[in-house]
Amino acid sequence: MTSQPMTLLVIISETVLEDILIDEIMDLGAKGYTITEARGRGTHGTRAGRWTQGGNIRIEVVGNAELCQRIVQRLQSAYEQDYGLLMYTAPVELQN
Amino acid sequence: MTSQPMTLLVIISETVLEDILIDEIMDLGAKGYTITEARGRGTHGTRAGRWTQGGNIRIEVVGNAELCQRIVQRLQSAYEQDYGLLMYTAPVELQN
Amino acid sequence: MTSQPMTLLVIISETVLEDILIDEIMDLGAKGYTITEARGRGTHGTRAGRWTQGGNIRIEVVGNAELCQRIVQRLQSAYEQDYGLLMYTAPVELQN
Amino acid sequence: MQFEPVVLFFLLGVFAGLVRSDLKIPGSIYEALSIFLLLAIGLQGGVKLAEFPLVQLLVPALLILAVGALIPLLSFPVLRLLGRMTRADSASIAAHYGSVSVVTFSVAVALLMQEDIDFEGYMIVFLVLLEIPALVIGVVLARRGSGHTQWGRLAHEVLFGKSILLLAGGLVIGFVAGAEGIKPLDILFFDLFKGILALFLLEMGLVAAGRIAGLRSYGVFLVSFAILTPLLSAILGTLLGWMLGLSVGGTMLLATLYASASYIAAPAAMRIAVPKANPALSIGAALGITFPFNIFLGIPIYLWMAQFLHSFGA
Amino acid sequence: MQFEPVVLFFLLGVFAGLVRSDLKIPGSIYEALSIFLLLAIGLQGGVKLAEFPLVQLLVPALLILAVGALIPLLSFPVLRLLGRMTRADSASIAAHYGSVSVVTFSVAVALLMQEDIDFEGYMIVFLVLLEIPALVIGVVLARRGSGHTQWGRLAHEVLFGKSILLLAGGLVIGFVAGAEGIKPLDILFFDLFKGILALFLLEMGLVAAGRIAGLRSYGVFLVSFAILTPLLSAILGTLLGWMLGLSVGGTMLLATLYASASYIAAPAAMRIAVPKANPALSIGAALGITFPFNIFLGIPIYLWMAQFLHSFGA
Amino acid sequence: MQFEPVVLFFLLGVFAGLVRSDLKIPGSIYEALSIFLLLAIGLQGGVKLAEFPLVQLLVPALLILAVGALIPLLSFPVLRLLGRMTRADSASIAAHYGSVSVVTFSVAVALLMQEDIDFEGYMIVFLVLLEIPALVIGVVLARRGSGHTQWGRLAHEVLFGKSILLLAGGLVIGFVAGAEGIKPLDILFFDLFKGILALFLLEMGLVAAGRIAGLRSYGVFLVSFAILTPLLSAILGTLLGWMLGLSVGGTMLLATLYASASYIAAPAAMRIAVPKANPALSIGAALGITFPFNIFLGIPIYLWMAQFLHSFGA
Ligand SMILES: Nc1ncnc2c1ncn2[C@@H]1O[C@H](COP(=O)(O)O)[C@@H](O)[C@H]1O
Ligand SMILES: Nc1ncnc2c1ncn2[C@@H]1O[C@H](COP(=O)(O)O)[C@@H](O)[C@H]1O
Ligand SMILES: Nc1ncnc2c1ncn2[C@@H]1O[C@H](COP(=O)(O)O)[C@@H](O)[C@H]1O
Ligand code: NA
Ligand code: NA
Ligand code: NA
Repeated sequence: MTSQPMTLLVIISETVLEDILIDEIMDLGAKGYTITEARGRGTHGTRAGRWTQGGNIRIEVVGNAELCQRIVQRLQSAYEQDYGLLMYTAPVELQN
Repeated sequence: MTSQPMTLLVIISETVLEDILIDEIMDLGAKGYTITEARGRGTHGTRAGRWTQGGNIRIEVVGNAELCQRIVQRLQSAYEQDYGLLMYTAPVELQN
Repeated sequence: MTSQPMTLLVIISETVLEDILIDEIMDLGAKGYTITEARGRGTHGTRAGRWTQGGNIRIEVVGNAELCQRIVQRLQSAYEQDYGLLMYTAPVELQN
Repeated sequence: MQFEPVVLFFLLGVFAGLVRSDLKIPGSIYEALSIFLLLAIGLQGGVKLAEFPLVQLLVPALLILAVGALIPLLSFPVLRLLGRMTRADSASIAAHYGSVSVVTFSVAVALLMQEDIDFEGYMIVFLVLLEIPALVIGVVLARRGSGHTQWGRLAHEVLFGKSILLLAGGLVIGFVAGAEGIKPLDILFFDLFKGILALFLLEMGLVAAGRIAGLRSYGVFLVSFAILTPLLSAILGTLLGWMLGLSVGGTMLLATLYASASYIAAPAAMRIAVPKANPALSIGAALGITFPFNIFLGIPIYLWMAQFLHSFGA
Repeated sequence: MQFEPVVLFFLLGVFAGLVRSDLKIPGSIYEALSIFLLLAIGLQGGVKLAEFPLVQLLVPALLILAVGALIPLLSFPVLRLLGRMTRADSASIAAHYGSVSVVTFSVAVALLMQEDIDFEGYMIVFLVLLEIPALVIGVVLARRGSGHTQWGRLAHEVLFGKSILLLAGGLVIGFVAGAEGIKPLDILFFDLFKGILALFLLEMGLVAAGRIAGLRSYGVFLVSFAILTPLLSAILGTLLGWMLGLSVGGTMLLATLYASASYIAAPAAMRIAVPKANPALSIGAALGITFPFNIFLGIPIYLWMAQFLHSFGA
Repeated sequence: MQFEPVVLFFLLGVFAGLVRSDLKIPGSIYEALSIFLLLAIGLQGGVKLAEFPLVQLLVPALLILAVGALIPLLSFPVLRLLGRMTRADSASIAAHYGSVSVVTFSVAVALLMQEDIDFEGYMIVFLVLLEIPALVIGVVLARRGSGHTQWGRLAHEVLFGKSILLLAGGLVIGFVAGAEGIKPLDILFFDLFKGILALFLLEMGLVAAGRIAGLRSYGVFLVSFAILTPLLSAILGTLLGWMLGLSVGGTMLLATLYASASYIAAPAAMRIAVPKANPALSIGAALGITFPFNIFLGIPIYLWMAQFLHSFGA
């Protein structure tokens, strides 16, 4: 067994940002990411995932705490003001 | 940085309940939610996400512990008996 | 309230393995599972979820720590070498 | 006995389901197919309705609805007493059988067209109208004496649910635009109709395969119910159609409407309105037994019944 | 006034949206419909372009682009000064109205075909060409004096975004293959066109219903802007078309192009390039007011204007 | 050299992929297109097969299968010894090239129809039959001497996998219903066929673009293999077709079947059965090189070869 403590960062944001956010995340040093399609409601209104209204994506990144912190800071400063964005972190045990 | 401890509530239930559950969640005071399409198996059998069989939705709500508790109690008493329903909570750090 | 501590196991792997992984998970004693469609990037390259390239699935299993450990060990030994596979666990409170 | 090749696609679907093939029609495609089917059926009906004096329809329509309401009302005690099912299950199954199936109806229309048998186009209107009393009766039966019903939500679910909305919307558009105005849409909504129906039946077969496997657990009672109810309902329909002076084709369609059981609108409405009912029972019977029975045996029988009765004069 | 039945599907969609029906066109189906529509429009244009001496198009094309650029340039100060909107919002809305709508154009073409009025097929080329200056002007207006613009990303977004790519790709394929080579594809891309447009309008109605509900909050100014801008732009287009010697049909199409506002390519481009702009405002106006105005009133008016002007001789 | 406009859509897809456009065909649409294509091809074959004495097919069928099995058997040592590839990779690639491509076959049929060249309709049967020995040989080669194979799962995967199931199902339905019974489905499954093939090729181009970019890393050997194998296989097919007395069209189709490499059924089967093989290599070669080679150069060459050989008498 090689279980090791890591941080899970979940980012929920607008579909239109997908390529841009992925570039940022990989540039900051993530080893990988996982995306699922999502929809939802928040302070920027309902994003029902219908065209012209746009949907959300949910990005998961597993990495060390420091990497996740870097990503959070970068996305916050660059996108939080103008785009729907929610981020949270949680400790997980990576099982690889 | 304005990271603050919060509770993540994950609700997995039947697609047919989507509108109803959203109404409940928002009425109880949630600030937002995120939905992804899901399928699965549990005590109510397989919900493969094919029509006439129905699929599941996976709802995430980030809020304070007390809100999540209220939602859990309401959904449990109103829907657990008749519908497929799984809920779990976990502590997370909200990064906004 | 019947909240009880449990382990959440998240498995991210190749769509083509879906039936096989489900069989393994249920055989090892899981009471249920939830699947969402995903895509992503990791050490095995980009899995953009387009045909011929394949996508990922994200499987969630809520169970006791020991079950999750069994699943992790089985999948690691059988599939990690040849397939894209990421697993992590986290403690959650099951609300049923 | 007349045979319509499109049902072969249902068999292919059942086969694929039974051998656990990885074939599946993606959910969004299935939804697109049903939107298409409902709109197309509605348009066809509307165009035909436009050529018809509406007032003359009033009395027959009321009769057809009244007799149609007998189906759930009579089914309920049978299910409850003979079948010893719970109140919720009995009511839900009764609602499914009082309601109608668009695909069964489409297969019947396809057979009539293949055999060059005329029919009253306005029969399509009853695809819309018969749904409503059946679902209301189902809910009333389930709730009698027990707490409150969210009638508002239910009415909304039924009237503005996509099935009724698309059928009725298509009817109105076809009625307003008329045959001439619809012509540029013909190739999509009329000429492709049967091909799309074939794909639809493929998916229905896939889903029915899962249901058929579960049938053993339903017992002899439910299986018999799922075969006898359509037969008896069809006899009602044939007699009524003949009395109303419908053509052979129209009579057969009325019999098919009565005989068919819903598995699109009714399951969704019942899941919300009668949550205690087990959806596996009602859908299993409607889709796993009654649907295949109708498209393979029922429809040819109903056509034969209509022809037989009409051979005595209308 | 001429009436095209396909717009009834838009009304059905609006109705379904307003009564909050559960009807929805799955996202992937919507995407498939737009891919189809863009390719089909492009192919049609390409086939017609192949029969035309390209060099003769150069001067009229430049004129059409230059006059088209006036629309965002004049809209911006109106929005900024009269409407007291932020720089970002003014620029983004201006770009939407300088840009064009493929579906509005398609409804106009459908009306011309129904009324048997000829038109210059190469007008489709301007669906591609008019998009580009409008978006560029929008970004320049938004950014003037403020920081740097990711021009590379924007150019990429516009030129290789799916709308332009499919339209232009269809144009080239139609041009290369010619009417003869495309013939086996006719049944999909030409004969089904109007049926698919109907389904598309159904979805547009569903989405527009949501927008219409939000209009009250936009105020009188934006509503007036969303009706007057297309009318004034159409007058520009009618005059220019007449001066360039276009046919009645071609003149009306040019007016429709100028009058239409984008809600596919422009929103995506503006969301990236001018993030401070509120997308609800621009899409609400373009889709909630201008689009229905154009398909119900605008297009018949523009046809009437073209016929009126041409009655004085071309 | 004959040219079929439908391949232009492949080029458009490659272009869109190379410039990294955001154009993509949603997965569910792609799946629907393949279901359609496989069913349509099967139906066409079944209808033709019904007009043919089946027993006469037995001997040629066995010969065609036996010679077809040579392709993976000969490819394996080449890949292993000349290409110095791992046993798993060699076996997997051999299986891909022994297997066949439905889309390549469809493009060949489209060319024959455009050129008005007759062909034996039952050739479609070999789309089903050739798949099976190729995949079995691939697995045997990969596993020789090493552990156990889940033959059950593999057989299931191949026989009841959706490709074979839909092709074979379509064949049977076409065979049972005959040309007359299928007629109302013609407009969907036959008339729209080429338009749908165009959309399919668009998506193939998008995916191939990604593969082409990765080709540099595969080296000269794999690229040469991916061009020479189809050419040599086609020569085998042409000779055999001519010896069996097939028409020019039939000969060319047999050559195309041998020359084509699978990228639908084979990749899925090999990923399960030979997990150690790197799927990027086999799909890269089959889809990134062999497929475009076949549709642009191969098919015209194979037609020319068939015509040349037949000019000496059959
Ligand atoms: N409290 C919440 N719980 C779960 N998801 C949320 C919450 N708030 C926002 N979201 C998600 O984050 C997206 C953007 O949030 P916002 O920026 O608040 O509009 C929303 O569309 C939701 O999908
Ligand atoms: N142990 C479990 N782990 C993960 N998901 C589960 C589990 N049990 C149930 N689910 C999900 O919750 C849904 C409803 O569960 P149930 O009410 O047990 O049928 C199922 O369809 C699954 O998607
Ligand atoms: N660091 C990571 N964070 C989140 N998801 C990951 C990460 N690494 C890999 N994945 C996911 O796991 C899949 C398989 O990973 P791999 O085996 O590394 O290719 C990828 O396609 C991603 O969806
Ligand atoms: Na009925
Ligand atoms: Na404009
Ligand atoms: Na081959």
